[in-house]
Order: sequence, then structure tokens, then C-alpha cells
Amino acid sequence: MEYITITTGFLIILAGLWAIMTRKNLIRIIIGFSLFDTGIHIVMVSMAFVKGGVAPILDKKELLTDTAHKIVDPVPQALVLTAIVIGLGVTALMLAYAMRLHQEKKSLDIESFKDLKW
Amino acid sequence: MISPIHILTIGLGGAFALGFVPKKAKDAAAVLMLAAIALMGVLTGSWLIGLINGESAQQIFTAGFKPPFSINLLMGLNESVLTTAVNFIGLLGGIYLYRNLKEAGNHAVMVFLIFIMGLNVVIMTRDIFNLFVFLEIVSIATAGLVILTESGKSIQAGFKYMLATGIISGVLLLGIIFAYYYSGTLNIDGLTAANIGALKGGSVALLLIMVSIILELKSFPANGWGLDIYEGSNAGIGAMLSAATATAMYFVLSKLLEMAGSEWNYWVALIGAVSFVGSNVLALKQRIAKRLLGYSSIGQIGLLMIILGFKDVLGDNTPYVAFGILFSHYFAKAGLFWLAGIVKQNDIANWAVIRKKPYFLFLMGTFIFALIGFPPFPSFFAKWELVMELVNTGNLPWVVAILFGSMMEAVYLFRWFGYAIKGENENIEDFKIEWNKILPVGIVAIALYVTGYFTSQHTDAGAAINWIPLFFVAAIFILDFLPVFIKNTIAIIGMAFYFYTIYPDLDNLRLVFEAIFMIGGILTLIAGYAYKGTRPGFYPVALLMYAGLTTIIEAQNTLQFFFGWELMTAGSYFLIIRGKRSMPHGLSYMLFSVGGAYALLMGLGMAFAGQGSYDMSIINSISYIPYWAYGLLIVGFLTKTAALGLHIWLPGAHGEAESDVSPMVSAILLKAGVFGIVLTLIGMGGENNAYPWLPYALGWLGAITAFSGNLMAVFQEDAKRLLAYSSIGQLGYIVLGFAMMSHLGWLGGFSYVVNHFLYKAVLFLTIGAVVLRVKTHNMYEMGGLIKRMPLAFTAVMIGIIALSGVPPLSGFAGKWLFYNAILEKGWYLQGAIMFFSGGIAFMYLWRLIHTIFLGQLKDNHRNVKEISIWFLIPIYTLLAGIMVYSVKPQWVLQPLGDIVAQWFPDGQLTWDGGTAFTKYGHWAGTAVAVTIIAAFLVVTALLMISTRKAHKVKQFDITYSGERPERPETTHVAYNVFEGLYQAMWVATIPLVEKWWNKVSDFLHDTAGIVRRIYSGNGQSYVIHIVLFIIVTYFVIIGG
Amino acid sequence: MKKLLVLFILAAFVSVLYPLYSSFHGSTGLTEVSQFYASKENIEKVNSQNLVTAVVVTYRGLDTLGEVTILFLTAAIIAFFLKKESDKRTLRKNSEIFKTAAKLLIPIITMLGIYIFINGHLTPGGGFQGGAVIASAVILMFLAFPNMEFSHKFFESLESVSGLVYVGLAAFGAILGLGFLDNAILPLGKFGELFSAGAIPVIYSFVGLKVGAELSNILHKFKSVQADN
Amino acid sequence: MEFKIITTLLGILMLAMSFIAIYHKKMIVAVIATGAVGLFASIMYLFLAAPDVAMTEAAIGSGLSTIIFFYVLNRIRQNDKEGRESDEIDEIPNK
Repeated sequence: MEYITITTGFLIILAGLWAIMTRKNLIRIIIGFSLFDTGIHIVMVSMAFVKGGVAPILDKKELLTDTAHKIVDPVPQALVLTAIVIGLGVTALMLAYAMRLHQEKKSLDIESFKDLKW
Repeated sequence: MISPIHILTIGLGGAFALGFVPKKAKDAAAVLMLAAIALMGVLTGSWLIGLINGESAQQIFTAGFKPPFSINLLMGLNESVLTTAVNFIGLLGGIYLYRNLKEAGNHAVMVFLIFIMGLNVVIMTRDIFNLFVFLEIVSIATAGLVILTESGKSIQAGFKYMLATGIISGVLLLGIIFAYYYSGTLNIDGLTAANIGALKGGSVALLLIMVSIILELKSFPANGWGLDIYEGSNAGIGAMLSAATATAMYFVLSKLLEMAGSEWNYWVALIGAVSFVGSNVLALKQRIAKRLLGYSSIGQIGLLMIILGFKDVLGDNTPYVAFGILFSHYFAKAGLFWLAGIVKQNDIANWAVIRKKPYFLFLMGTFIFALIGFPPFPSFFAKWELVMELVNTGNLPWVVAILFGSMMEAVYLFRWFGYAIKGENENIEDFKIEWNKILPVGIVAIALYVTGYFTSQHTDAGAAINWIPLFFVAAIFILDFLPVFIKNTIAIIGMAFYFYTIYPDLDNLRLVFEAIFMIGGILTLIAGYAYKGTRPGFYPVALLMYAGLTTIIEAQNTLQFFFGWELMTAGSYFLIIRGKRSMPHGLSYMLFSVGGAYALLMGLGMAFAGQGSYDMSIINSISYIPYWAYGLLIVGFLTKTAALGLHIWLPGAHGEAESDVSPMVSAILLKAGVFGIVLTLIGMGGENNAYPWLPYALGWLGAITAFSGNLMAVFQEDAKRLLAYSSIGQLGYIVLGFAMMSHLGWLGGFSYVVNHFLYKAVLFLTIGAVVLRVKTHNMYEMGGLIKRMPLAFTAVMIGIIALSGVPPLSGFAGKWLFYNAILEKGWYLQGAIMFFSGGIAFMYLWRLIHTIFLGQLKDNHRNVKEISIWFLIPIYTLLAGIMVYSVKPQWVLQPLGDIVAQWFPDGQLTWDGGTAFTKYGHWAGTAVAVTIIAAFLVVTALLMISTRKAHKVKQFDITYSGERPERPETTHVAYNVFEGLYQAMWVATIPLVEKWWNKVSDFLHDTAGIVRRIYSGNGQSYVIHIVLFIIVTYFVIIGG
Repeated sequence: MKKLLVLFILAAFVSVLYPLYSSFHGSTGLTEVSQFYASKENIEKVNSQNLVTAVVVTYRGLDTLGEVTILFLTAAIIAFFLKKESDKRTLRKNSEIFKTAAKLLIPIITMLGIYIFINGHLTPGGGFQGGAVIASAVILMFLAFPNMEFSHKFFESLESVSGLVYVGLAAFGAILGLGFLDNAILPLGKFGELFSAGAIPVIYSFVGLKVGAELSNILHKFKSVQADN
Repeated sequence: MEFKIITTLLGILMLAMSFIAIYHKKMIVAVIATGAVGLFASIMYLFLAAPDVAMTEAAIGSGLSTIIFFYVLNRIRQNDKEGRESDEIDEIPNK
């Protein structure tokens, strides 16, 4: 199972990178970035998975004994929580930038924002 | 002491509390922010003091659990230094940006505060995921600050920055999670222990982590986004990025390098070297100030990465070297960015406007010299230590890369500085003074000097440096507002007193040179009384040069020597560029000097290798590739003596300098190079020289230099340039003399040293004084001045007789010794060249008399007065010296002979009273001189009597020829007088050397112009660069 | 042409990532660190039923603090970035049914959000999730009542207050000598009950309020820009 | 076993959605597809025994960020209408 999800994760990372590197539209690039992020999160969660493990929420009595062999790893999950929120922040900021850029030049083409170069 | 964790409490608490400050109370918000940053600074500062005083480093545990189970932070010595630095620059930056932040409102103030807080935590944290989170805070805050003073460009830069850092942090996150997978921990110390690099997947995870941090440091060439952000953002933010962020990120890299293990050292150094050289070369074409600073920042970080990579080699010295470079960069770059914000000029050519407020020029100079690594700034000592250690451990290619990169940096920074000093500034709008912006700039400038002083005290060699001359320079700089008369008196008294106090400590060899430097200095300073007003800036720089010269003489160790050498270079550079049209020559002077200094540095490093000491005596026993070492030392010194090939700066620099500066830089300064060559040749063993090829080559170089210098002098129409080329020729003689490595050769060399000092000072002072009166350098615009300035005429006449080396005057002594030495040595071909160039010398010397003083007086010179008395005093003092030397040569030559005999006891002159004997003949100086002078006086008297009734012809009395000249100067007998010779000899005058250097320069600039096109400005390409960078590093480091 | 190049680059990048992928064999057990978290003694020490919450709020609380800061930062940046937009509103009429439904739904959704973060230490979910749910109530408010004066001042104050409380609670632990962000500053209570896990529910609630306020602020900024002209 | 099949299907669906997000002409559809990727990801997280992450992803990754995308698209469209005729938001014409 975790093999399938981690494969999906890596493929989505690549898809995101592909979008960032080939599409010209700013919004499309941000979508690519969002995909790239999601892919990484999937990889992270797959990593936490332990075969036969249950969610690290100890709401059943039997989970309280020998907990370590019954649950999946909570640490990467905690990291992903953080990463998702950070990703939202970055995406929102990028979108705000895209909006202002569009106001500036009435264009969303990344090629038209090359005033700074060399 | 308060726990450092409360940096978070203060920073975040402050930021959250800002939400309550009413929107209208803008000042309150900004003040609250500054107070919070100051408080963080006090907290870290108290830790810094505590840790220096021996407290132990403190681990900060959060959540009540020990690592690796919870996040921990560390406050050690390094951390306390760096967090204090970040808070300090944050406070200054906050003050600088006060108005911008205030106008942008409370939100911007919050962002700035969180930015500084984030950097603190980035430095302290010991948990890699926590590091990731706070790096994100820093980069998001940066993206916000970029648009502080919004323009279309800054928004573009911000977007590219977000995109690039987004990708980089994604890669970092991937690396982190896999590192966790392999090691089961996120704690940096735990990861270090786990050594995940040994696993195949683990090594890739490590690579992703390392490369993303390296990319965050904006490594060349995947750094287009970084350059854009430097250019696109407010200068105050650029300062923060360059000083604060780069400092923190650099420390992060060093933290993670511990974790990655020593295999990574090499790769970090390699990436650093590529970045340092690449970035500095590409900057050559850059003309936008802030972007130029960006390139320079990236280069400096590259240099720091090299240091980090060599931390095992540098050992305990690593912090010293790294902090030395880091702090110079930190202060200087912040200062320059802030200046860029004050001056508000994009194009570096427009920075000439900074001159309208001279103190700003001083600040800019401070920062630029600190960046390049001149004394007394910390980078000087750090670079010294770095090169010494690297050479010592045989890492020569790295040293070459470092010095090449530094050289490139010097090229563009000095070009920029040159525009500031000399560019056209009349049509550029002056800049406003805002005190909140100036204060931080002033503080960092002072901090540079202070840290420089303390850096020097850290090592034994540095602590031995005598700072008194430099303090004297500082004092006179502070008194710069006083009139010339007072400053000149202070300077003369100071130099005389200093000479008086130190001369008993010097051996005879050094005394000769010190006497030339100091007595010559005092005499030329006397001429300064002729100037009126305050003559701003002259005295500090002149004294700086003399401070450097005396430091060279006094140097007990090689560091001191190099320290003096660089001070002298800096001082003379500023002296030279005071001339009206001397800027291009000033630049080439500086670049040759810097190049020469780097050759010296490397040579001294080789001397240090294997000997483990900085004592001056190490150059007497170089054992590590000695041929190269001595060769480099000689090349380094030859840049100052302007040997052929390294001379192109001299004619312009000396010719265009001010009237009393030309003698300083010609008669005095050039001797510093000679002193160095003498030291090197002594080091090679004197009579038992083990490296015969070096002096042989040097001899040829001297002979050819003598020939071509003299030949070029012949074709000059400009009196001062003529003298300048003549100096090149004369120095050629000197070099040839010393290269002969025999008693007579050296004695000849020394006699030329003394002589050249005397007559070149006389000639330059006199011609300079004449130029001040007639307002032109061109000889064909003068003429007949003998009637108006008989005293000047006499001085020039005696000077050229001394120079030409005919009896009876002192020049003959040198010539006579030379020919004896050549015969003894058997260098007949070189001797022939010398003899020939001596003949050529007559062809230009004659013109100095004829075209300036004889012939017709020009109409516009009917009323010129005799040259100033303040010039006449030193001139006639020097003339007295020439006369004494001529009449009693044994008074000079015998002591010199004693000095030379220390290393060349064989083949001495034998003296019988005033008569010197060699195996080829004898010479009775006194008798010859007295006889000839008497004969001369008789003949002159006879001539004067017999020509009393001669008819005088006015200049334009052309009835005899019946032609009306179209251009008046063509009636001047001396105009283009050597056309015939030129037809025959023009081949020899093609400026081949200049062309070659131009080709080199063009090649580098063209390369830069082409390669920098990879920074296409397209954010997408930057992402591709980043991914490519990761791929390339993967294939290079881990392999396919 | 460019696509071909990118394809090539991605292929090369795949070969960089491949060792990571190929050496991944799934996890067979917990790492040392998470075993520590799952050990009986430490479960009792933290006393939180939801281990992820325990990690997020205590063990790795500093990350969470940073993360909240990032949202705060984003909100602040967007606020001064987009502030030049004027605050005019379009007049759109929504159907009464929608409005009434919204009036009913908004408190319920808000309650749900609050429930989620208060129970963060017991059930899945917590401050972020609850905050996001609260933010969605705010969106609903935007949609249903586009012309209503949205009191972003209230949200900004809420953001600041909850931020200050969060930092204050964290620092309080350090001042008490327990450690920054230690949850033991409050009584641990009985495992599995609402009042357990020490300061975790309190902290997580304030995180929830803060996240909700921040997200609402961000959304409001974007929305008020959208309503321009 | 059935989990595996469902997960595989989910994976394929997510990739298809990514393709739509990258290549669909209408930006609105692309944004929705991006949200869908997040939504499917959150289902995947549930299978991976990560309910906390699943909730977060659903609420934040696919919920809120999609809404922000919409706001921005809307705004840009209005901008375009004021400014020029051409509607660049969906497709950038080849130059």
C-alpha cells in the first residue's frame, strides 16, 4: 500500500515540476507548485505508515498496552500538518503576487516579467 | 542570565502585540519594533559577553523533554556572536528603514520584526525540521519585505524569489523526511551520529538537504532569482539580505556540514570556489549598483564556503578566518547597500554625485577597501591567514582561484569607486540627507575599523603591528578642515619626530630606504606650503602612504610587511587619483598593485610553508617550491617598480598627478619595490644564490625596461610624462644592477637608488612648479622661461646632468660602477643595451632644457613669476645633496659598499682617499668634479661675456623665411623634433603590452557578457537552473 | 524544444530521486523517537489521547509556533501588499433562503470548528482543522452577506490576543523552569477526558482561534480585493 | 487487498486530475482539478491511518486554497475586462 502511495506522491511531484517548468501562465505555475507540495506531503505520510498500524489516537483501551507496536508513526504526520499549513501560506502569497503582477502588466505570461535580468 | 528562548517570546510577543497598536499610531509601532529588536540584541549580547567570560554553552530544551524527543536550541559562542550580529544589523536596518516601515504600516513592521526573530532561531535551532520551518518564516518574510517600497520590478523579483525558494524548500523537505526515515531522528546532533551518508538512499537525502541550503545561499549559477531580489528590493532590505540573512544561512551551512561529515568539505569548498570566481567574473559587466552588490555578496559567500570546506585544514583558525571575512562582508555590504539607498543612483557612473558630500565618499571607500581585503579591516587579516594556511598545506590551485576571484572583485569595485571619485557629476541631482539613514552607515564604518584593530590583535604577528602611524593618519583626517599651513606643519613635524624615534632601531640597509622615504617625504611636503585653502583629503592619504612605507621598513614579520605594503598601495592610489585626468591610470595602478600584492601574498605563503613562522627571516630560507616563491615575490615587487609588462599604469599615473605628488610617487614610492627586490635577492642567498635563472631573467628584464622606457620618453611632448617614462628606464637600470648579484652591481644599484631619488625629486618638483605657473604640461607650449625662472632653469640643468650620468655629477658614479660590474659579470649584451639606452636618454633630457627654458618666451608667459619659494627650498636642498654626492662620492659609496659587503664581500671597491679602484680602472670623484665644474664656470663666463651684444629675435619675427605658420606650435623648434627617429623606431613604440592587457580585459568582459545571459529574467528558467544544479551536484558528488 | 529539454531534465531528476525511492521499503516499526512518544510512561506524562496532537503541541511545539507565525506573516504581508485596493463593494442580492440557511449554518459550523479544536487531544483534528472550519464559516458569511461590514478588526484583535496567549503560555513554562511550551503547566487530568493533557487543549484552542482568525483575514483581504470596482 | 486496488485507482485518478490541472484550457476547471487532487490525497491519508492529516488536507489543502484561487481568478478576470479585450487567463497565446 505505502508503495502505491509513495509512487503516486513522486509522480505528482514530477507533474508539479513539469507544470512549473513548462507552463507560461502564472496561475498554472502556482497550480504546479501546489501539486509539487501535495506530492511531497503524500510521500511524507506514506513514510509514516507501518503495516498493520492504526492511527495514533489511543481512544481504545487495548491500544494503551504495547502502543508502539500497534500504531503508525505520529511524527511525520505532525510534520505534514505543519507543512500543509506552510504550503497554504506560500500559495496564498504567490497568488497575491500573481494578482499584482497582472495588475502591473495586464498579462499573466511569465515571459513578460523580465525587467530584471543579467 | 535570561534563557535565549525568550528571543521567541520577545519577537513573537512583540509582533502579536503590534496588532493592538492603533493604525494611526505609526511611530509607536515602529518604536515598539525597534525596542523589541534591541531587547533581543541585549539578550543575545549578554550571552555573548557571558560566553566570552567563560560561561558554558547552554542547551535550551523545549516542552520539558530532552532531545532528540523534542526540539532543542543551542546558545554557544558562535551562536551568540551571530545572533548578536543579526540583531545588531537588524536594529540598524530598522532605524534605516524607519520611515519606509512606518509608511507601510503596522503590518510591515510586524514582518520586519518576525524576520529578525526568525533569523535568530535559524541560528540557534538544533532540529532540522524546526530549521525548515524557520527558514520558511525567513523566506516568506523576505518575500514580504521585498515589496516594502513597491515597484513593478520589486513585485517581479518577489515572485521569482517565492517560486525559487518554494522549490528549494520542497527539496529540503524531501531530504529531511528521508533523513528521518533512515535515521529515525530529526535532531541535527542525532543525524550527525547516525551518519546516514553511508547509505545509498541516505546519501541522496543528505545531498538534497545540503544542496538546498547551498542554493538558499544563492550559489552561482543557480542564483538569478537572488540577484533579482538584490536589485529589485529597497536598498535597506538588500542590506538585510546581504548582511543578516547571508550570515545566518552561512552558519546553517556550517551546522549542517558537521552533520554531513567530512566528505562534504571538499564539495562545499568546490561549489564555493565556482561561486566565488563565477560570480565575480560575471559582475564585470554589471553597471547597476545594487545588482553589482548582489553579485559581490554571492561571491563573498562563495569565499566563505571555501573557508568552511577547508575547516579541517584551517583547524582552530577557522572561526578567526571565517569571522574575519564574514564581518567585513557583513558591515561593508550593509553599508554599501545603505549608501545605495541614500545616493539613489542605479547606474554606477552616476555615483559621482556622492562626491558632493565628501564624507560619504570616505564611507564608500571604507566599505570598498574592506570588501577587497585591505588593511586595517578584518578581511585583510583573515585573507592573510587563509592564504598562508592553504599554501602551507599545498592547496595552491585553491589559492589561485581565491586570488583570481578577489582580483575580479577588485576590478569592478574599484571601477565603481573610480566613478564616484572622478566621474562627471554636474548634471546629477544631489541626494538628500536623512539622519536615520546616515547613522547606521556611520556606525558600521566605525565598526569596521574597530573590528579590524581587534582582529589584528588576535594573532602574534598581527599584534606586532605598529599602529602609531595609522593613528597619526586618523588624527590628521579628523583635522582635515584646517588650512594647509597648519596641517602641513603638523605632518612635517610628525614625520620628522617619527623618523627621529625609530632610526636607531634600523639596520643600515633599512636606514637607507627609510631615509629616502622620510626625508624625501618631508622635503616634498615642504612644497605643499605653496598650496592655499584646506586642500581636502590630501594629508590623510599622503600620510597613509608614508605610514605604509615606514611599516614596510620596520616590519619584523611578513604580515607586518604585507600590511604596510597594502597601506602604501591604498595611500598612493588616493594620491595619484587626485590629478585632474588621472582616473583611468589610477584604476590600472590599483589593479596592477592588487595583482602584484596577490603575487606577493602567494610568495609569502610559500615562504611560510614548512617554516611555520612569519618572521621576516623566513624569506631567506624558502624551501617550498622556492623557484616559484622567489619568482612570485619578484613579480609582485616589479609591479611597483613598473618593469616592462607591468608598467602601463606608471606614465599616466605619474604624469597626471599633482605637482608635489609626482615626486612622491616617482622619487620615493618606486623605491618600495626596489626595497622588496633587494630583500628577495638577499633571501635567495646573496653571493651564494642558488637560483641563477631568476636574476638572469631579471637582468634582461631590467635592460629591456631601461631601453624601452628611455625610448618612449623620447617621443613625449608632455614634460611630466617624459619624466615618468624616464623613471621606468631608470628603474630598469636599478633592477639590472641588483640582478647582477655582485658587489659592484649592487653598489651601482644602490648608487642609482640614491641618485634617482635625488634628481627625480628635483626634476619632478621643478617641472611641477613650472607647470603650476604656466598651466600646461606640453613642452611646445613653453619656451624661453629661463628669463622668467632662472632658478628653476638651474635646478633642471643640474638635475639632467646628474640623470644623464656624465661627469662631473653624481650620476656618473652609478654609470661607472655599472660598466665595471658588467665587465666583471660578462653580461656584454645587456651592457650594450644599457649603453645604447644611455644615449637615448640624452635625446630627451636635452629637450627639458631646450624646449622649456630656451628659445622664445611665449606671449602668454610674459608675466609668469619664478616658481614658488616653497618648491625652491626642497629643490635646492636636494641639489645640495647632489653636489655633495658629486664632489665627495666616497661619503655615499663607502657606507653603501659596507652594506653591500654583508652579502657580497667579494669584488669590493678599494678606496684610496677619494679615489675608487676596481680591477678595470679607477675614478677620483672629487678631482673630476672640481675640475669639470671649474672648467664649466670658466666657459660659461666666457660665453656670457662674448654674447653680450647678440641681437635678440622675437618669436613671430618671421621676415627671414617669409612664411606664415598655420599652427603656432609648429614654429617651436622642439615640436615633433624626433619625427625622423620615430619613422625609424616606431615599431619599438607600439604599445604591445598595453594591447595585450586590453585583450585580456576584453576577453574577460566578453565572457562575462555572454555567460550572464543565463540570467534571462524568466522565473521559470531560474527553476530549471535550480533543478539542474541539484542534478549536476548529484552526478558529480554521488555519481550515476 | 524547451519541452524536450525539460523532459530531459526531469528524467535526470528522476535518476536523482530514484535511490530514495528504491531504498524505501516501507516502515516495519516505529522509530526510536516515536517509540519514546508511544511508551506508556510518556503517554502518561503528556496524557493526550491523540498522539499526533501531543507531538504537534508539545514535543514539536516550536514548529507549531513557527507555523502559526507563518500564517500570521502571510496575513500581514497580504494585508500590506493588497491594501492599496479600495474597499468599495458590489451590491449583489442573495436569495432569502440562502441567507436564512447561512444564518443557521454559520453558528453551527463555528461550533463544529470550536469542537474540533477543543477535542484536538482526544479525537482527530485540532487547531488547524478547527481553524480552517471556522474560516469556512467566515467564507459562508462573505457569500451570504457580501455587503455586511466584515469586522476584520475583530479578527485582527482575536489573532493578536490568541497569539499573545500562545506565546505567553509557552514562555510561562520556561519561566516556571519546566521548559518552553511544556504542557505540564496545567494539571494533567484524567486520560481520555476533555480536561486532560495539561495545557494542550488550551494551547490548541488558541491555535485554533488564531488560525481561524488568520485564515479569515487572508480570505477577507482577497475578497475585498475581489469586490473592488 | 481491496485497499490496494482502491489506492491504485485513487493514484491513477489523482494523476489524471493533475493532468487536467496542468493542461485543461479553462483555468476554473484546472483549479477545481487541483482541489480534487487534494481531496483524493486526503482519502489516501485516511487509508494511511492519518486522520489528522486527512482533515487538514481536506480543509486547508483542497478547501481554502481553492477558494483563494477562485478569488484571485475572479479579480484577474475583472482586471482584464477593464483593461483589454483579450482574455489571457485561460491560455497564453503562442508568440
